[in-house]
Amino acid sequence: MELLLLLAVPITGAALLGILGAHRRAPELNAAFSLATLLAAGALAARVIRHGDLLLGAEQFYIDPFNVFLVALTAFVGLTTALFSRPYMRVELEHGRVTPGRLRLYHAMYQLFMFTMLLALTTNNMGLMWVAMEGATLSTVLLVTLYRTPESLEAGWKYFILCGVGIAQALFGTILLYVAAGKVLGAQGMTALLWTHLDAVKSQLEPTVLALAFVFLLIGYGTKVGLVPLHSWLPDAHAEGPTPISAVLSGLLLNVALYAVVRSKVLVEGALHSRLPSMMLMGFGLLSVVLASLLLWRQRDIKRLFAYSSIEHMGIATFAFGMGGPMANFAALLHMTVHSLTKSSIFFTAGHAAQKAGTQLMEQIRGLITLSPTVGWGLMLGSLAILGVPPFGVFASEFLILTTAMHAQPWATPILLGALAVAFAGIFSKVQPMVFGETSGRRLPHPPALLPVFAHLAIVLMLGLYIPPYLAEWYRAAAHLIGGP
Amino acid sequence: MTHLTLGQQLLDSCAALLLLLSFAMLSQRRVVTLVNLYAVQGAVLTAATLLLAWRTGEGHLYLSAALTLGLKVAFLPWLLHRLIRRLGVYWDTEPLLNVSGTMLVGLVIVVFAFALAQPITLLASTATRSAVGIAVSVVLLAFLMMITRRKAMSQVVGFLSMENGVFFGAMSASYGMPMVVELGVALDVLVGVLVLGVFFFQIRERFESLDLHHLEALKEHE
Amino acid sequence: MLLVGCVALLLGWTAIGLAGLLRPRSVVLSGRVLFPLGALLGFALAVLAGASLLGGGIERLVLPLGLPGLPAHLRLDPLSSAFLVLLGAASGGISLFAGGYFRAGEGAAPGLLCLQYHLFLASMGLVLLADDAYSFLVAWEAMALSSYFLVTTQHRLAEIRRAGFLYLLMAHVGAICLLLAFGVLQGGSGLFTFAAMRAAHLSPGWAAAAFLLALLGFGAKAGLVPLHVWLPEAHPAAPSPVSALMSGVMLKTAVYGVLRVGLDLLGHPVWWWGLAPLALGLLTIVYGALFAAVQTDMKRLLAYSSVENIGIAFTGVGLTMVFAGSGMPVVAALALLATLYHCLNHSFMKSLLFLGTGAVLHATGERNLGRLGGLMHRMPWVAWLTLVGTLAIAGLPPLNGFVSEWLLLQSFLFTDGLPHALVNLLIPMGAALVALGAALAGYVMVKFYGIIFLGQPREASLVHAHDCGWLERIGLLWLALGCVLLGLFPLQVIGALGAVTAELVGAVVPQASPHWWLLAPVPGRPVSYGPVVFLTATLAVVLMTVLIVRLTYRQRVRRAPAWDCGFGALTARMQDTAEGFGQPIRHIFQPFFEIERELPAPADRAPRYRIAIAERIWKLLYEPLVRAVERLANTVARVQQGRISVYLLYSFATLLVLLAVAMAS
Amino acid sequence: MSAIEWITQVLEVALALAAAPVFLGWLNQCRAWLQNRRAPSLWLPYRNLRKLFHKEAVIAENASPLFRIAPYVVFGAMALAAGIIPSMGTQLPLVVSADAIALVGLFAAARMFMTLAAMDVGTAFGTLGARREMMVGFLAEPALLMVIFVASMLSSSTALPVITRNLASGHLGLSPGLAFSAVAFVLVLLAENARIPVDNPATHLELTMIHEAMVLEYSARHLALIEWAAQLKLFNYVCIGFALFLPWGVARAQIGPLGLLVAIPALAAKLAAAGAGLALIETVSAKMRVMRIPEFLASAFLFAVLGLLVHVLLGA
Repeated sequence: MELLLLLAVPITGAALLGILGAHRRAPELNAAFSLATLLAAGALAARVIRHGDLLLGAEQFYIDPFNVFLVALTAFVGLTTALFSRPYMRVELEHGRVTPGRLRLYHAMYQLFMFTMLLALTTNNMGLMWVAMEGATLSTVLLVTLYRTPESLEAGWKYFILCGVGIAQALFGTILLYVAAGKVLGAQGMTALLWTHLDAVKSQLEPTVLALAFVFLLIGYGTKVGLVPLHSWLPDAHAEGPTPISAVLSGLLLNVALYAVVRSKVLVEGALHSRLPSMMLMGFGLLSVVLASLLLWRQRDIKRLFAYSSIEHMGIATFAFGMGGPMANFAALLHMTVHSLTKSSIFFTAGHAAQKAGTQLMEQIRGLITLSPTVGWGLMLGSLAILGVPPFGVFASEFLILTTAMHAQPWATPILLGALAVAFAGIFSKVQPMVFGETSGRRLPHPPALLPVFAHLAIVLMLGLYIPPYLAEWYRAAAHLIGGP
Repeated sequence: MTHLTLGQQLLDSCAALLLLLSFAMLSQRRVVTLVNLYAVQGAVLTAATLLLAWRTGEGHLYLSAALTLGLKVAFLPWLLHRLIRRLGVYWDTEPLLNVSGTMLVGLVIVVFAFALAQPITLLASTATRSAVGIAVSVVLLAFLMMITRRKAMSQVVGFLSMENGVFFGAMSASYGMPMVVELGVALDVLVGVLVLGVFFFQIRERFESLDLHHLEALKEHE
Repeated sequence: MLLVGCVALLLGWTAIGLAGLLRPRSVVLSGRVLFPLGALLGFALAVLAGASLLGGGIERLVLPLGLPGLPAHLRLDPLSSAFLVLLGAASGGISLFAGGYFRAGEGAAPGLLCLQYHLFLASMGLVLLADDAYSFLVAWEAMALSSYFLVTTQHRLAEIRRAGFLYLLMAHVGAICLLLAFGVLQGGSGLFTFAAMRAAHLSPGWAAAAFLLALLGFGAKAGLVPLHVWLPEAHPAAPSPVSALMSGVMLKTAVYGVLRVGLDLLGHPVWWWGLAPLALGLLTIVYGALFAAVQTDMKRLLAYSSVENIGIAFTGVGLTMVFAGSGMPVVAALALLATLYHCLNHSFMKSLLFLGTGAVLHATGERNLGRLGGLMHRMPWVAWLTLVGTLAIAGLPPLNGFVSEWLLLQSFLFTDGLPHALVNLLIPMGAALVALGAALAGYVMVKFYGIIFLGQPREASLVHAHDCGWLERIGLLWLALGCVLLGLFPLQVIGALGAVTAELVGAVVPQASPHWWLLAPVPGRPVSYGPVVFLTATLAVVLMTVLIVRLTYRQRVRRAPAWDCGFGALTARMQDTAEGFGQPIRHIFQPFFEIERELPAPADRAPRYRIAIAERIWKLLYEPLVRAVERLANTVARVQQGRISVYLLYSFATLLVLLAVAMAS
Repeated sequence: MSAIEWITQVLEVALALAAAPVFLGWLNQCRAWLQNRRAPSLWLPYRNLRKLFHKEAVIAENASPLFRIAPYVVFGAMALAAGIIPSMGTQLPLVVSADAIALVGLFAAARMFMTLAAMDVGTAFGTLGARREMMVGFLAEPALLMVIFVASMLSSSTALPVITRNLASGHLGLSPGLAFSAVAFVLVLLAENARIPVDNPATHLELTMIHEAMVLEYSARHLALIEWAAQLKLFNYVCIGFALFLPWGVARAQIGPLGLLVAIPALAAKLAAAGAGLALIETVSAKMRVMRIPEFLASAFLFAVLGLLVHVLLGA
């Protein structure tokens, strides 16, 4: 019931907003649908907490601690982003950057995007997951090009082609998985793609085929995670679309993609009896962290800067999943959560800052703290949080990851240390002048929605100081599911 | 080596035909021809699916074949042709790597693909063992084609051809995917092409051309 | 019980800070109510911690905060008590001063400053109480963060933003090093409490790695050369009470950290670990003193002097570890005492000096020594109280600075008993460097005091300078009193610190003399120092001289214009400038400095002389580092070159490579 | 502590106060002889002091109280130092409270007050002198400390009487480390007491003067105190030299009137010799440029450190 609601609400919303999306009250409607989704997600989470794992819809849907927390997170950030986009998109409309028609597209696609992500998270069918992931790309590609600027078109094209090609590899990987499973499970048809069944027999699956399948899946979903060197579309797409979309792309879609990678890893590692997938994840993770933190130094566009920071943080999480084990998995899950909350809140403030300055170029954004103290403090605290400064939650996860790495993979720690230092210098040297100093900017016709920003930061702060026991249990259960050495 | 039945022989020739078509696409510079080749590829795929359906008696494969026929032989080529006419893009410019070079690389890739397919082939339950290698080849060759082309349209055809390869892989290795998934995949491809159509118009409206070199502004390196 | 009290006081600080937000623009609320209240809490903390120190017991507390499975562990043991006393006592004086110092209309709102300031205090307290890696690091970075915001109060100035950035960057890099150090210390147990780390058995290699990482992390915070570069930028940038707090208290938390890791968590140190802090400490002493001597900005001068003093503390830490590792616990205890004592002293005297410069800055708006002078007449309170700090930090008996240097030199005397031939040859050289540093400190302080307070005003506007308010005076008075008392009653202080040495090196320095006024800490050696007697004797002799001269002398004193060898009209421009006063040092130690001179030509109509001194370390270490990263970033940027074909090629190549790897394995 | 010890203590200070000017007079006399000049009276320093004490004091208008306090502090410090150095006996009550390091600290305190007072009026010469004085100080002070350190290591104590007693007992002989230290000490002595080749107390040339530049603004009783303090300082330094390198004759252990009877003539003899020696050094060497002083002192520091090294290498 909850699951049905969870999936039905956004798709109904998409349909309805497809018609009414240009209405004066459409932003509120959008937020209302997101709220309903969140309520459904909350109910589902409550049910999972009470009754444990759920298998629903003829085994097509499977809810366990791993995905239900992502579902809740997705619905929550979906709501806050919808709240943020309310004044933001109105300002864009008044500045003439979007037309009512495009606003309709935006609202409809926003809900559709939510639907695809929730579907990808909740489905038990690896094939269906692939379909949903591709759907997520398709629903957002036109949002990236919403402004129709040359840059946004270019970004959209790259997004579409690179993710499309990537995801095609994932399909091939899924097929290989199916082939391998068909041999064991015997049955033609449905069960051979169901994750629960695959998980049950994973140790009997043919290792070589699974290794190949994993490579295809990793390339496919890894492209969407933005793992270096498959990341090339990410900074473009995240920077050129409307800010709410940047927020959900960075905050949510990357998580969902990483979720898919991790699900695949669990299966494959179970079959392989070797650390190959782990090594690959660690390699990708490190490469992403290093490359992204170096590229942070060259950024001039505020959203592009934080897009690279997303690559870096996905790299850290991927590295942690690669290390495996209860502690690292726990930390990686925590990292996904706090990154998603922090990064979306940063995009909110960055969006407002860019609107105020009339540009996304950082050198022209100055003195936010004087112009609008809340936006300034939001950006400052958000950036510090994402840089892993305690007492914010990102620090908690990085603490666990680095200390675990120091024992489990000591060779990687100097690299991480260097990269984190470089990233800190890269981001903070650019954020500080934007927040401090003499100001330049204008007042906006609509007051910015900063509740989402501070709500996110408050949660991140809380997670740094205190993780509620049920949440910790949740993470632990999920970390146990993912397994590792 | 056991004696091959007629069905197997036919299937193998279908596979060989697919590979041949892939190479043809790799070398082809005329966009219209490229789309036609894609349509032919779709047709061969349909034939192969039908053959499999007939041999195994799997009902849902007929549906698959119908879907392939409708989508890949009829609708998509029609749509692409329409786009080509509307947008006026008939020729691709000189590819980034010359044809003979591309072919040579393609050859190496085919060898690699066959090596790769070895373990999968051992596992494949069907009688179409060599086909898996060809499916992998088709995917990788389409990839190569996308890399070497400069026009958005050719890249799209490459993308679609890659999807064909994946589909053929599914078919040859395990008689296709479950129906839900297959429908979903088809839907995605359809929506994807529609989105692309919209995209083309946006790009052309902005740049008055579909040449990809307009889309190289976002970068880190000056 | 005491621990609960301490935690309550830290929470009290936090509450005071938050109360500042009630009326953020109100100077009366923040300045006259909240800051003095914070000072009271500071004194209370000092009393509580002092009681714990004298009791010598250990208290533990676990709070349900932090990571799951790792609640916040707190622990009050002699070591943390000693540093808490330092924090409470020094911050009390500073807070009183700050109450009068922060005014409306200068940068950030007073209420916001009040919040940041008290959070800074509370986080420093938490650093000292934390008993697990996570809460330690959280407190550690909260400390850096709150002080960062305090440093950038005047964020409209580009140099202050730069200082803030540099500060936070170094702090963060240091924190990551610490994080890794704790990662090693946990020894794979996954337990991050300090108790678990004490119990963990590390292989020698890993233990050394942990210590070096910790040294790097704490050294970055302390300002150990070459990680000190942020310090002379950040300290002058901050408002003076904050500079005082950073220099006087925050730097000491780094010493605390090294002691905690090196002597407590790692258990028994290997003797050669001590060589690293020893060598770096000695280098830092000389380096800091030399650069202090050539500064022209009074707060920068003090900042470099802090670098020097941190060097002394780290030298002490190094000696302690060398002795402790060589099985000489009593001598190790002596060196440790010197370290702790020096930390305590420095927190008083450097706070006093920074606050003095704050008062000068407020009265004149000038930080540049070249535009000050003669303030003794206009600000007698500040001038005389600062004189106490000046003499103390120059290491003159019978003030406090001398006591710790005396103890340190005494422990150096034992180095020839070390069982390692080469080390035993080299370490006594360290004593020479310590002596050189102490002498240079005298040079620096004469320059500092003489140019600011003595002579004639170098600018006309200085005539309008006014003395500081009563709250500020109380704050200064307290700190000056601390300098005197710490100098006069070392025995009592050392007695209280005995619990710390017992905890860390397992020995107490015996008191060889039965007298309360005589410090005779060196076992088996007839060495003693009695500051009270010393002072009494000095005073007696001086008073007697005055008396005799007064009695015999009949002539009156006449005031006249300065003679100056009869050169006639004397102007303030004829006095030595800060640059001039630093000239001998510049000349003698030329290779140390990066000097940029602008000399006037002989025919110049408006001759101008300008000299800028920079640290070579920028050119030698940091700039190449930054350039290397930039070059690397540029190289890497080629990857992202805009063409979709190339991007596809990346994916393709990655796919092929991974497939090959998967097949091969 | 017996009364006799206290008497010795007071006697030491009194003797130093009395003998310091005459020692300077003696030095000047020797120098004059060596330079073929007619020597001034041995008592000239006394007459000078007396003259100064009876003049009217003129103080600059903008001088602060620090300016007036400084002479007393400096004089007091030097007088106290005379009480710490075992020039006649080693059983000094005050010494328990102040060892050699404190002695160096005391000298530093005097120097610091002197330089601060010199900067107080704000004249060009005052600050110039202060700067040069500190330059000499920061190099000479560690050298002196190192010299003392070597001796301290030999006797495992930084208390001067202990060192003297130890050395005087003779069982150590002349350690090679001490030889280096002695050289260093002589250099330090010359520099610290404004003697040629570092400074020339007889001239007022702005290019070279150090000590004189600092005291230009002083007159009458203040100047008298400062001059007297300077003479005391020289006396003290020479006595430190005796304590460290020529400890013979100093009354050791159970001190009695008899001990003093030996000690005083011994001291007088040593002083006479030292005065002559210093005069010789001053005669044969020339005043050097100010900027050469650091090199001179650096070599002193180096000698001292070398002494330490030699001691550790050979002595331990």
